[in-house]
Order: sequence, then C-alpha cells, then structure tokens
Amino acid sequence: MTALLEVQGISKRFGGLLAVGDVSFNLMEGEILGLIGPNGAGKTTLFNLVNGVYKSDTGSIIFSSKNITRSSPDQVVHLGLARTHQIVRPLNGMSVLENVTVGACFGREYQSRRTARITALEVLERVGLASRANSPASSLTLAGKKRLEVARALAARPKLLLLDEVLAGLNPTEIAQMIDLVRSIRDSGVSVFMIEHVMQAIMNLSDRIVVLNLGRKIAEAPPREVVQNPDVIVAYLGSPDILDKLRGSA
Amino acid sequence: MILRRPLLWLILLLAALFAWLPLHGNNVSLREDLILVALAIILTSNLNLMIGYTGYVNFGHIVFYGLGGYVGVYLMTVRGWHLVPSAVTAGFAVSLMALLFGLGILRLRGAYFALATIGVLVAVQSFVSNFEPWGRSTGMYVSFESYAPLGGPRHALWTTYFLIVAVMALSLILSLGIKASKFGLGLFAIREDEDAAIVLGVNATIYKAIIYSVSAFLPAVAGTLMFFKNGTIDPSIAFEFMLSLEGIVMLMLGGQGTVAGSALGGGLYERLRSYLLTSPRLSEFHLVIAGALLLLVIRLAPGGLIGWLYRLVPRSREVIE
Amino acid sequence: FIATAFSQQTITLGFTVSRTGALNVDSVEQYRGFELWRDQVNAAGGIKAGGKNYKVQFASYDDESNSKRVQQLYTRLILEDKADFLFSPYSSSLTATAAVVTEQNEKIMLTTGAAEEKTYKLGNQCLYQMFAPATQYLTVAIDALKAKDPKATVAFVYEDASFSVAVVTPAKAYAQQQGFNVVFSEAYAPNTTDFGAIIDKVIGSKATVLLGGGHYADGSTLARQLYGHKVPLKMITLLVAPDSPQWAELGDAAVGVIVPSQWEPQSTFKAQYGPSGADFGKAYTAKYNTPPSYESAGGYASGLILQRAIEQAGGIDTAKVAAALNATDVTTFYGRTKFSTQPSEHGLQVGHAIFLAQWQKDKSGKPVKQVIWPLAGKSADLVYPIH
Amino acid sequence: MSGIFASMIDGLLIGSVYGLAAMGLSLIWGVMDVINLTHGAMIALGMFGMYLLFNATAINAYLLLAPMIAGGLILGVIIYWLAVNWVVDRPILMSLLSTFAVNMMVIGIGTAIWSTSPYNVDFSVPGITVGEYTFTGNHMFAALSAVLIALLLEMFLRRTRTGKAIRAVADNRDAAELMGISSTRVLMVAFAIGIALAVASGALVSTLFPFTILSGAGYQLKSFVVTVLAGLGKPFGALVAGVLLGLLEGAVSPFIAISWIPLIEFGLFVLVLIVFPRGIFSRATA
Amino acid sequence: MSDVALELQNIESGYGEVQVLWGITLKVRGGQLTTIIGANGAGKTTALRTTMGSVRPWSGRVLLNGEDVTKLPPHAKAGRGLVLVPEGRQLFPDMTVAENLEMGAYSHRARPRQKQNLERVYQAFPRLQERSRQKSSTLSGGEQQMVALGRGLMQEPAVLMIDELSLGLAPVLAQQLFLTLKTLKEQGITIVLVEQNVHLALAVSDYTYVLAEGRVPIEGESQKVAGMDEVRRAYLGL
Ligand SMILES: Nc1ncnc2c1ncn2[C@@H]1O[C@H](COP(=O)(O)OP(=O)(O)OP(=O)(O)O)[C@@H](O)[C@H]1O
Ligand SMILES: Nc1ncnc2c1ncn2[C@@H]1O[C@H](COP(=O)(O)OP(=O)(O)OP(=O)(O)O)[C@@H](O)[C@H]1O
Ligand SMILES: [Mg+2]
Ligand SMILES: [Mg+2]
Repeated sequence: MTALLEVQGISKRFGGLLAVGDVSFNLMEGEILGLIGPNGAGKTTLFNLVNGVYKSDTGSIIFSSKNITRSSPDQVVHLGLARTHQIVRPLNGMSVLENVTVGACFGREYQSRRTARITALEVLERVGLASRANSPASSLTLAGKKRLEVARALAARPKLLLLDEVLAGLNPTEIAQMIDLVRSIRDSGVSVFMIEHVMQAIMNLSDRIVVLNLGRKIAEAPPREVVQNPDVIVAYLGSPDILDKLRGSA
Repeated sequence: MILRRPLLWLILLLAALFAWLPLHGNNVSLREDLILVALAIILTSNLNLMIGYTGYVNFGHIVFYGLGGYVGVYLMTVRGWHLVPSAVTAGFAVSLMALLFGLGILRLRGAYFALATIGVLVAVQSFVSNFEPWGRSTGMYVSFESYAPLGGPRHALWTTYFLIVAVMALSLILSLGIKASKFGLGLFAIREDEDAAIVLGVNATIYKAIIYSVSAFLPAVAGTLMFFKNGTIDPSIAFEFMLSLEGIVMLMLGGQGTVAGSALGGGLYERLRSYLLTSPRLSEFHLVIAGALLLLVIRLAPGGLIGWLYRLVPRSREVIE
Repeated sequence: FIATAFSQQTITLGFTVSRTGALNVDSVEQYRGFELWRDQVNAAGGIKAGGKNYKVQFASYDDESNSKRVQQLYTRLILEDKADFLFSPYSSSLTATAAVVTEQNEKIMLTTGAAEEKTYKLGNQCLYQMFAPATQYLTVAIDALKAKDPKATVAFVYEDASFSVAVVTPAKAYAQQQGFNVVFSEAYAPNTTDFGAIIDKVIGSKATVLLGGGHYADGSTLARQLYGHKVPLKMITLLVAPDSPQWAELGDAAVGVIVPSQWEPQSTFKAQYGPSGADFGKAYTAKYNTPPSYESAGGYASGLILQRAIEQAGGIDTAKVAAALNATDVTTFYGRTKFSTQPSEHGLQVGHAIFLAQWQKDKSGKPVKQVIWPLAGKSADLVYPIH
Repeated sequence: MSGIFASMIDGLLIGSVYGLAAMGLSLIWGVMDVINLTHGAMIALGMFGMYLLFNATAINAYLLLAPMIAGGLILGVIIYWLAVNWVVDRPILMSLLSTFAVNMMVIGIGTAIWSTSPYNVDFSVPGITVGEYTFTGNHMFAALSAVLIALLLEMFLRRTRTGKAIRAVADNRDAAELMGISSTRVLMVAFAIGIALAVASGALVSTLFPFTILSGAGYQLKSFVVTVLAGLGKPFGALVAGVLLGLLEGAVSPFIAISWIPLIEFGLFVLVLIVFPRGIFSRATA
Repeated sequence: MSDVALELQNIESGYGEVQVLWGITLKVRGGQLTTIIGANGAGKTTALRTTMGSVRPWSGRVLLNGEDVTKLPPHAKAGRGLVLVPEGRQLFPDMTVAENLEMGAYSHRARPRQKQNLERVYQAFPRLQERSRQKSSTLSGGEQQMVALGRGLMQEPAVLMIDELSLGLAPVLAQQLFLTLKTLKEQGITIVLVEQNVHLALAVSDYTYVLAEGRVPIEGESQKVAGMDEVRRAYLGL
C-alpha cells in the first residue's frame, strides 16, 4: 500500500490562536482514516488546509504524488480530492440534482453536462436522495443537506473523500445506514478521511484514527488503542457510565 | 442541443417580427419605437449574464455601452472606418478592457463589487470627459458624410436598425447558450455560493472574468450602432448612471436569471416609459405612474413577470427559460 | 373678421421641449416664445399665404434634456403627428441628434438654442439657425473690455459642455491676440454646484476679469459663490444665465454681471416685419408675468421668420419655403436674420449679432438689465469695475 | 494664507456634509441589506423642505434642522410601510427595485411641483476672511451640525437598547426574533433614522448651494463611495470617510483641473476597495 | 407540579404547499423534560418552529400556561419565556461571543438577571469566556453550539426548547450538557428536547413523543418508550 496523502508539519494560526500546529500523518490508498478531537481542536481547519481553502503557514501536503500545499480548492478537486462541509453549504437556488451535477461537471473527470447528469442521478440513488432529486436544495432537512454534501463530493469521482461530520443529526438507525454507505464507498476504491463525533461510527469504520487536541496531534493509532488512551479519554471520550448518571435521580 | 430548445425558435421569430413589422408599410415611427425596445433587451439580457447568472450586481454596466459607442464613433468619424468593422472592433476592445477591469474588481464580493462598478463607471466617464481625442465633454459628432457609405442617412438608419435587431437576437441566443452550457452551470454555482462552488471545482476567478468580459461585448457593439444613429455622443449621455439603474429595474421586472425574463422586462419597461412620455394626458406624471406601476408589479409578482407566469402556467417553465 | 375670404387650413409645427432635466429653464423660455407667436397668429386668423389661411397648431413632447429619445420623438412628430415644419430642441447636441432624422425626411427645422457652428457643418441642408453663432458670444465682451481696461488679467471659467467650449475656445485665442494676459482657464463639469475649489484657484491666479459660465443653473451658482467668497473681480461675464429674468433673485450677487445676449428688450431695431420690440415685450410680460429673455425672443422670432417664409412661398410646400428661407434677409424686432447658403455651412446664421447686457442697480436699488454694447445701441454705460 | 490650505479647509467643511449624507445610506444598507435608491430623492426633499420651511418661518435655518429631522422620521416610516417592509426578506435587488420605484414617484411629483429649475435658500451667516480667502459661515455651521448629528446617532446606536437591537436584526433577523426583538419595529426605526439623516443632509446642503429636484443624485453617488470606504453599516465611519473624501478633493484640486477630480476620486475608490475589500474601517473587528 | 406548561392542539403546518405536520397534539408538563424523537425529516424542527411562530400554523392551537398564543409572533412568545435554541445555531455572525450572549438578555424578562446568568453560562462553558471577544462566525462548529445554548440560557427561559442539543459536540461535552439539562430541570425549567442521540435523550427525559411523517404514533413515559420494540429498531439502531 502506498500513501495517497502525505501531510508533513502543517500549521495554521488565526491571529494569536494556533488552530493547527505542526501536524503530520499519512493516509494510505484504500484506507478509512478517522479524525477526532474535542470541539475547536482544529479538525475542520485541518480539512481546510488539505483542500486549499486555507494556505498552510508551514509544512507541505502531497496528494497522489503532487505537491498541493499551495493549490486552490478547485485545482485540488481536479486532482481527485473532494470534501463535504461541516456547516452545510447547499447551492440553495438550485435543485438537488443540479447541485450534484455541479459536482460531477467540475470534478476530477470534468464531465460534460449530459454525462454529469447521469452520474448525479446515480450518486443520488446511492445516498438515498433520489426521490428528492427535483426538489430545491433549500427544502432538505439538515440531515438531507448532509447527504447532499456527500453526494456532491462523490459525484466528483474523487480518489480521496474528506467527510466532515456527515453523521451529525442522524439517529442511530440512520447512522447505521450511513456506515454502510461509507463502507461501500471505500470498497469502490475511494479512500476516506472522516471527522466524526459519533464514536460508534468512527470506531466501526476507521482503519486508523488521528486524534487532535488544541491543534496538536496527540495520538495516531487503530481504534482499539485509541479508546484506551487515557489522554483521549479525558480530553474527548468522557465517562462510559453516563447513562447511569443521567438516569439516576437527583 | 440548443437547436431543440423551443425558446431559440421564439427568439428567431421575435427578431424576424422586429425586422419585418416596420419594413412592411415602411413604418419608420414603429421602427424608432422598436429600436429602443431592442436596445433595452440587449442591455438587460447582457446584464442578466452578470446579475442573473453569476449573482454579481453590476451597477455600471452601461459603461460598456458608452465605451463601445466612443470607440466605434471614433473609428468611423476620425479613422473613416466602415460601420460594421467599427462596431465589432469596439466590441472586442471593450471586452478586453472589461477583462482587465474584471480581474481587478472581481476580487470583491456582494455589495462591494456592486459599488466598485459604480466607481468604474464614474471614473471612465470622467476620463473620457477629459480625453482630448474624443472631444472631452463636448463629445463627437457624426458628420453626414459618414452615412454615405451606407447609402445616405435614410438607408443608414435602416441598416443600423437591422443590425441592432441582429445584436438583440444574438444577445438572447448567447444567454440561452450559456444557460445550457457547463460554463453556465458553473456561473449558477458561483451565484448560489461562491466558496462552495470553488470547493466543488469551479475556477471562480476565471469564470467571473470571462463572463464580465462577455457581457461587455454586445452592449459595446450596440453602443457603436446607437450613437452612430444618433449622430452625437458625449459623456453625459454615453455613461448615464440612471440608464444603468434602469437596466437593473428592467431585469428584475422581467425576472432575473431567465432568458425570456430579461427580454420581457426590458421590452415592457421601455414601452411603458415611452408610452407615458408621449401620451398627452399622462406625460406630465409619467414618472409617478411608472413608479406606482412598478411598485405594484413587484408586489404582485415578486419573482418578476416570468416568475408570475411560471406560477400561473407551471408547464411554461419548460418552454420559456 | 377678414378671414372669411380664405379657406381654413392648419399647419402643424413639431418640436421637443426640455420640460425636465438640465435644460429646463432655458428651453421652457424658448417654448413660451413659440407659444406667444402661435397665439397671436391664430388670434389674427392664421398665416395667410397663397389664398389660404393656416391656423398654427403644435405637436410637442418632453425630451427630458436627453438625446436618447430625441430621434424617436422627432420621427414621431414627422410621421405620426404629420408636422409640416419643425423647431429644434434646445441645445446644440440635441439639435444635432434631431437633425439626423429631419434631414432624411427633408423637413425644414429652424434651430433656436443651438448656437454652435459645428452643427451646421455636418452636411445638413434643411437646418436654419436663428441665433448668432457661438464664436461671437465672448469676443464681443473682450472688445468691450479692451475699450475699458486693456491691462486686465483674464480668467476663463466655463462649463465643460459643447456650447460653452465652442464659445470659449475662440474667445481665448481672441483675448490673447488682443494682448490680454489669460492667467487661468478651467472648465467645470455640467451641473457643478460647488465652485469652492475653482474659486480658490481664481483667487490664487490674481485674475481681475472672469469670463465664462454655461447655462442657468451653474452660472447663477457661480455668481453667487463668487460673491459669497468676496472674490475681487472687476468684471464678470457669464453666458446665458444672467439673461434670464430669474437672475434678479440673486440680489446683490446679481449686480454687475454681464451677459452676451441675442436680444434685449431695450434694443430698438426698426422692425421691417412683425411687432416692434416694445410690443413683443409688453405682450410677453402680460401673458407670462415676467419679461422675455433672449431665448423667448429667439423662439418668437423663429415663428416670425417661418411665417414670413410661408407667406412668401405662398403655401407650405417645403421646397418653396426653403427657397424663401434661403433668400431671407430681414430685420425684425429681434434684429437682422440671414442664413448662409453655402453648401459647407448651409443654414448658419450670418445676419444676427450679439449684444452685451449688464445687471445694474436702478434708482430704487433694484437690479435691472441694461444694454451696454454695442455702444451705438446702449441703454447705460458699462460699470467697471463692479464695486 | 496659501491656496492649498484654503482649499483643504473648504474640503473639510464640505466633507462632513458628504459624511452625514452617507450615514443614512450606510445605516439602511448595513442594517437591512436594503440599497436605498430613494436616498437621493430624500436628500432633495430635505433641500426643498428647508426651502419651504425657511420661507415660511424666516428663522435661522440651522434651528430648522430639528423639525426637518422629525419630518424625515415620519417620511421614513411612511416609505418603510409603502415599499420596504415587504422586501426586507427578499434578495437585495428587490429592495433596489422597490426603492427605485418610490424614487421615481418622488422625483415625478417633485418635478410637477418645482420643475427642474434651481432653487435657493436665501440665508447666510457672515463668514471669516483670512487674507484673500473667505470661508462662509454657512459652510462652518453646516459642518458643525453634521458632526453633531453624527455624534448623536453614534451614541444612540451604541448606548441604547434599540441601537443594539438594530445591530442584532441586521445580523440575523430570525435569531433576533427568538431573542424577543420585534424585528419589524426595529427595521422601521432604522429605516426612518436613515431617511431622516438623508433629509437632514439635504437641508444642510440647501444652505450652501442651489439645488433642483434632481440634485440628490450627485450626493447619492458620493454617499455610495463614502459608505463603501467606511464599510457597510458603520455610520460613524461614514462620517470620517466623508471628511477624508472632502479633504482629498481639497488637497488635489489646486494642482489639477477640477474636471479630473472625479477620475481621481473614483479611481482611488476602486483601488482602495481592491486593497481593502471590505472598507478601510473594517479591519479593526477581527 | 405537573400542570401543562405548553400544549400543542391538533397542529397542522408546512412550507408553501407542502404539508409537514398533520395534526399533532403534545402536552409538556411543567418542570418535566420532554423529548421528541423521530427520523430525519419527520417534522421535529417544524414542530418547534411552529410552536415558536417562526412557521405559521395552518390550523390548531398553541397554549402557553393555558393561554392561547397561537397568533403571537416569535418575539412576543420569547418575551413570555418561551425560548427556542434553534437547529443550525442561528448566531449573530458579526457579533462577538459576549455580544451574542448579551442579546440573549434583551427582553425585559431576562434583563434583571443578566449578570448571574452570564456567570452561569461561563461556568458551564469555560471555552466561551476564553473566546468572549471572538466573532461568532469564526468559532468551530461545537463552539457555536455552545454559544447558542448559552444564549438560550441567558433568555431566562420558562420553557426551553432545544433542537438537536448534541449536534456536532464531542462526546465528553455532550455528556456534560445532558447533565446540565438535568440540573436545569431540577431548577424548575421546563424543557423540550429534540435529539438524535436517542440513548441519552431517553435516559434523561421524563416523557417522550415519537414523531413520524408529521404524526405522533407513539408517546409515553420515556422508560416505557425506550423498551418498545419498534422504537428500538427504528430509532435506537438495536
Ligand atoms: N477564521 C477563523 N478566525 C479565527 N479563529 C478561527 C477561524 N476558524 C477557526 N477558528 C478557531 O480555530 C479553532 C479550530 O477550529 P475548527 O473549526 O478547526 O475546530 P474543529 O476541530 O473542527 O471543532 P468542531 O468539532 O467543534 O467542529 C477554533 O477554536 C476556532 O474558534
Ligand atoms: N424551508 C423549507 N421549505 C420546504 N420544505 C421544508 C423546509 N424545511 C423543511 N422542509 C421539509 O419539511 C419536512 C420536515 O422537516 P423538519 O426540518 O421539520 O424535519 P426534522 O424532523 O427536524 O428532521 P432532521 O432530523 O433532519 O432535522 C422535510 O420533508 C423537509 O424536507
Ligand atoms: Mg469542525
Ligand atoms: Mg430538524
């Protein structure tokens, strides 16, 4: 297995705040890599650095043997790296189908409008939005919009997919369905890098997990080791006996 | 394929009607009315490329029209060129300039972009007002000799009219073509959320610059034609801010983002103003009436006339884009 | 009632008026001249020519002081309203635009507020200019200055619009040729209201005489601010604006300002045709409650000249009326009128000449306009310096 | 006294009036996302209002500012209900359209009443003469009034509850409702204040220069420039930017023909925008 | 203690022509924590927004402490202590964290206790105090959620409705928040919770409504509901 994404010592400051500090890791081809960490740890910022929304203050990012440290987001997509937004950004005035068509048109394959439409329909079927294809994107519920994010990114036919909390707002049953979807995406040859706070999912899916805290990488290990890491427990996972605490009357 | 779109044929039919109606019966008066309608349609449909398709409000769109007029009239009167090459050259020259301006000001977003376009308009107007070869604020006059190559003024005006109608048809076809294209889809994505569009792979910088430049071309050609026809050009007429605003009004009236809407809004608004201005009883209050009607229309049909049509006859959406 | 012998006909005169926009004041005054003439003609039974009796009716639209619709409106006047003859809009540039239409329809158009020569040198054949051409406006003032103070230092401050540029450009050359030191010359944008910056520069230039202006709005503003800033000038000559009766509203700022004029009520031309100046002035004042300006006189005179041409042509046949106009050389209350017939400048006014009038205080201290130039026709002496 | 100095002082004085004019536009735009195209017409109404009021009462024109502002507030409320309330939630161009329609009507009625000929408020305060240069009292009083009004507005926005509510509604109308803020009322107040500012600035200008019903257009254009330089929705910044603009005009005018000034002014405006894409004063809040 | 604080009677509503709620009836008892669970798109958010008045009910009534408030606009309801922490946070993006919290205390009802409430909020979310001068639009997703909750608490709620409490929060923080809810309930605040973390929600709440396609097929004591087979299958992923 070769590294698809090599991140070497990248950092990002906002004014006095170090959002991401000197983070390095590799993502292997065909892998699902999880990214967890407390709120404000710098996970989304890390995604923004990788896909070129922000320019890294230091270090380098190599994707598919190309240096993309200074590339803009649209260039990155063409190389095959697509992402979703944590705070969803649907193109509200357009239909669900058109949203996804945009993804396909300007993605890695630069499909023509006609082909893009076919791709889009196919992808919508896959994420379970086919029935809403012609509704305006604005009428989807939050969870629907998250699926739309996934669909748009998938339509770009990426080699690597960055998923930023796409399971948030789903109930456990729906989460289970999405887990199957992510797995099938990986099985179709797309590598996945995902941020998630839903432990059940991230533990289930990831081959390895990177943990960030206060902008720094504090762990990188397979799921089983991560849940046992005391630092991770204190900073992130919290107590396992929470249900009892909640039920117990005051 | 664009050939299978009903609207294409409607556009061609419209152009044919425009050409045939005044010619049949040699109705020059109708021609003069229609030329202003055609001009309104040209200006709005090209403005629509920026506002309706890309979501960038251009307050100074008229600058392309004015500059086109200047370049063309200059080429004709001072350099002795023929009308058509002058107009086409004006189109290219102004588009090129728009590209340069665009690369600068298109870094701005939203209201800030809109206001920068006003800045460009006034700055250009002021520059032309001080530019000696173009007659400073006095402008330029077209001598009657310039009409000679086109067979004298009478012929020249008919020729100009047909050219304007052709430019009108081209403008609408251009709008239609862009709307159906991948380029157009990219523009729509930019309109909805530029940052998201970029993340989806749209090269917004280039797209915006190109559409800004494209939206300059036909108005510039029309500028040459119209000012040649008018016989004079000066900065206050060529760069009228009011006309720029009216362009936006016409667009919103018809329904931004749609090909037919820009034509409808442009045509109706122009006819309304023209009718009120020449109607003996209403002319005194033409502004008041036009204003009140406008208010009423946007209140009753907030999506513009096209939006209203869509709601009335949902199936029309497929034909009238 | 003598008209019974004649058969009744109407002729239609078409024109646009700037009822709104920048040219509004001057254009409406011109219109009143047309209107007074029409009413008087119709009251007298119409124009009598070739055994017929032509009542005059108008067709007119608002051009909003903007050339955008001028061609549409003139086409409409000619084709829909079937105008027999046309008057021009106010201003040279609107006139040039209208001329493109009138020429190809071979309609006669008498131009009034269109003083620029350029308009008549574009190859037109059917235009007839009533105003004395723009070149003359300020050269006259320089002659007057030369007689008073050949050492004066001169500043030109003028509207950056085609008429005033056409006036000032030859005047500047003429001033230098007459040995004056032109220390400052600058054009301001039409519809300027704040002259602060320019006034500071005039002061800095140490000019003693200021020539220029443009139209009513800017001219009156300039005068007012020159006065407010106490600029030490010995002579101020402004185009167009001070001719209007409204000028008196400026109060003290009005006093001393000179205006080149096409006509003044005091002028005493022996009218070979039409009313005397005094009669015209009286009728005008009675109708509009304000004395006539030269735009009004020009408007009225256009009517007269056309009327005379129709009478001489014995009808309204365009070719015949044109021939009569080409042959016109007549003095009315407005002065002499004669059109150039050379093909290169057909229709240019070559008979009429410019006056100078100055606002002076009368015995009761009210500002009134006096003719000061030509010396032969003066009603008062030039007051120099102003203060 | 040298020419440049005199001309800078002139610029400073007139600049504060530009600033006041722009404050109204800036407030309405920043708070409501409404590009108020009645702005110019309101400035013109301010001019004519002052003209009528002054001719009727013949008292010191600057004392008349208070009733003028009151009138402006009422006018603002009327226009708000007539043309603004139902477009606030719509895309910004809708408000452009509806205010443009009102603008047409106001200009149309104004033209019918006053035609487009110039009027003048015949009131003058004695000026100060320094060397050959005279600064009119009107200019000084107008500048002073403008600054005073600007300060009052700033205090209102910063200190009062309504002021804060205005900012909140501007930011997120739905959320403001959830906080218990009546957004409609707040928007109406903000709009009325914006109109009153335009009217006040028109009233001040009328004591300086002659005006026609169309005169507002030029000030509207300048207001756009000033608003943007300051950053939208920063009324006090607009005052400062207005003064800067006036100073700039004053500083360059001795050296070039004034017909070049718009080119410099607007050219610079575009450049500044490209360098500071959200206005000069917007960098402070990071 | 168990009077009905908030009641929805036969509410129907939707967007444009699309009907979302088909006559739902809910009773929220004072001092209790009531949960609404349901699949994605079931209409939970719509129910809360209709209660608040941001979405107009087509028919039916909303009663607050027995008083009919169906027709009142959201701001008037907020003034009476009905508080919604909306889905998607809805912060004031150009305002700082502190200003956002301050706006929470805008109403007459909330102002007197502004100071104490602010302290309480900072205690619950120390991160917010650290970032009090940061513009809220630049906060991380989870931080924004904290501001939204904090702002809701600043409003001095009588009935606090929270749409997706734990959305985007790290597990440890979500747990902490559920404990906070429990404390709030003990302080006498009536709470309506829409939550996808069904396990936690059912554990903490007293009464539960299940919403499916705009209707309420199941309701009951939370413990009972948690034991139902169909609930376990459809919503608990078991
Ligand atoms: N544009 C910005 N300006 C200033 N600070 C920022 C900006 N963007 C992010 N931050 C700060 O950087 C830190 C990291 O933010 P980021 O969005 O990466 O967190 P996250 O790990 O994704 O958190 P969450 O799980 O809550 O989404 C946060 O404290 C946030 O407030
Ligand atoms: N603004 C809107 N316009 C049109 N339809 C809408 C709008 N908002 C929501 N809907 C539709 O209403 C239905 C219910 O949506 P609602 O947001 O209430 O669901 P929800 O139960 O909160 O779902 P989620 O768990 O995803 O938040 C959905 O089918 C949705 O598509
Ligand atoms: Mg995040
Ligand atoms: Mg929801």
